[in-house]
Amino acid sequence: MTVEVQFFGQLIDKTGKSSIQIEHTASLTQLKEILFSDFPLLKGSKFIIAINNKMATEHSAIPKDAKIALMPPFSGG
Amino acid sequence: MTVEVQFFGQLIDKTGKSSIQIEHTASLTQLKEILFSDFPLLKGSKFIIAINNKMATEHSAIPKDAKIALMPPFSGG
Amino acid sequence: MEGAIPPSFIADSIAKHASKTGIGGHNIFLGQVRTDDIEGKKVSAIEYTSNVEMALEKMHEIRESIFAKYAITCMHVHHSLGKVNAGELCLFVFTSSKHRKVAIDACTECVEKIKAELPIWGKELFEGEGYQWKVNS
Amino acid sequence: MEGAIPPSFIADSIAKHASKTGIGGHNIFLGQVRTDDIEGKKVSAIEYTSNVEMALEKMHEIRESIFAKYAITCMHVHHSLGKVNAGELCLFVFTSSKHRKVAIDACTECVEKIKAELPIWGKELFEGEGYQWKVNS
Repeated sequence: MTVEVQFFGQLIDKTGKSSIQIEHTASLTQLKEILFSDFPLLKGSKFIIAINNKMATEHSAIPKDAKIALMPPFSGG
Repeated sequence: MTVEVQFFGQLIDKTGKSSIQIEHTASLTQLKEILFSDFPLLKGSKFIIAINNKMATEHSAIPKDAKIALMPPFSGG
Repeated sequence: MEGAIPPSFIADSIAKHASKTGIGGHNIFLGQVRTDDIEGKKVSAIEYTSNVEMALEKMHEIRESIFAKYAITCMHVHHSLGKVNAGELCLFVFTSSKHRKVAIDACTECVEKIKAELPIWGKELFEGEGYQWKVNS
Repeated sequence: MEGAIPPSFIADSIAKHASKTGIGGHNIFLGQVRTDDIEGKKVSAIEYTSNVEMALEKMHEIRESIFAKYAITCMHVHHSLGKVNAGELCLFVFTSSKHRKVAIDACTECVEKIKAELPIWGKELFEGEGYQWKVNS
């Protein structure tokens, strides 16, 4: 069981990828641990996380087949 | 010795003219007396007065050959 | 300018600023003649007249005061004289600056000053016949 | 929309409002790509990317909140995606209302929300080579 994790903006520079498939975890805290270990440069980066297009908090549960987005501060306009 | 008096906006409706030549007077107070007597409808109208394109006060002196403008509240835009 | 301001004139005005690469934001205000309904009578057009000499002097003063107060790159102002039909544009104020907030504030203040300080009068012509003089709020 | 917003597009957008004779004022904000000078390197273009799905949802939310707060007749928003050269337009926000102040305030608030809330990122491409990620103030 995997979930899709998308990276946006400068986070793509840090990971070298715009999206990955990753083993499903129950919590965002666990997910972040895995991401930080696979992509150490992410650790110092500012970002917010959306699960299925909704902003997530530290304690949000991750549904199976979730689409997760890591987004740095916005800079449109 | 006459001065030119111009009327603008709705004041033209009150006087029926857009400008007149009128005998020179020393003060605006005297000028207004003459205008009110020639054009009684002006009496109830709101307006400001410019002398040679500068806003005038009740006590402004009227130079010879002055061009005087009677202007109702602006409504541009 | 005589009569309504055409949208193509606005596009040309915008396009001219492409070479000014220090600009980060433009703000444009457009006044459009409304079909106001006054006691059952509809406004079909506004006819603008002005004390032209004084209006030009005053507009120059307004320009100076806006440039003195705001760090804008440029400002363009056009007000219609003569007849402008309902739905057509009668006022075009266009400010540009490095930063958006400056452009927006300068434009807004300029519009307020134009309405309050320029010796221009609008005669609201009704459909059919009759008219009334416009009053600015 | 893909790439820069052409001035003619803006003119067409304005012209379409001539039939809406209840409108008294339009306000337009235009974002233009600046040739910023960063440690001797000049920005020649910005390349915009977006989390498109979320951006569309968020834009819908912003629209709803602006319409709920302000008595505007209509609002149009266009943001460029992809490459926009210095001097070209990347953002177009257009509000219309019976009264000028409403149109101006709604437009200003919409621009602020777009900058703060839309998941869009600008990559500032330098002349020659290199880039840096844009940071909104």
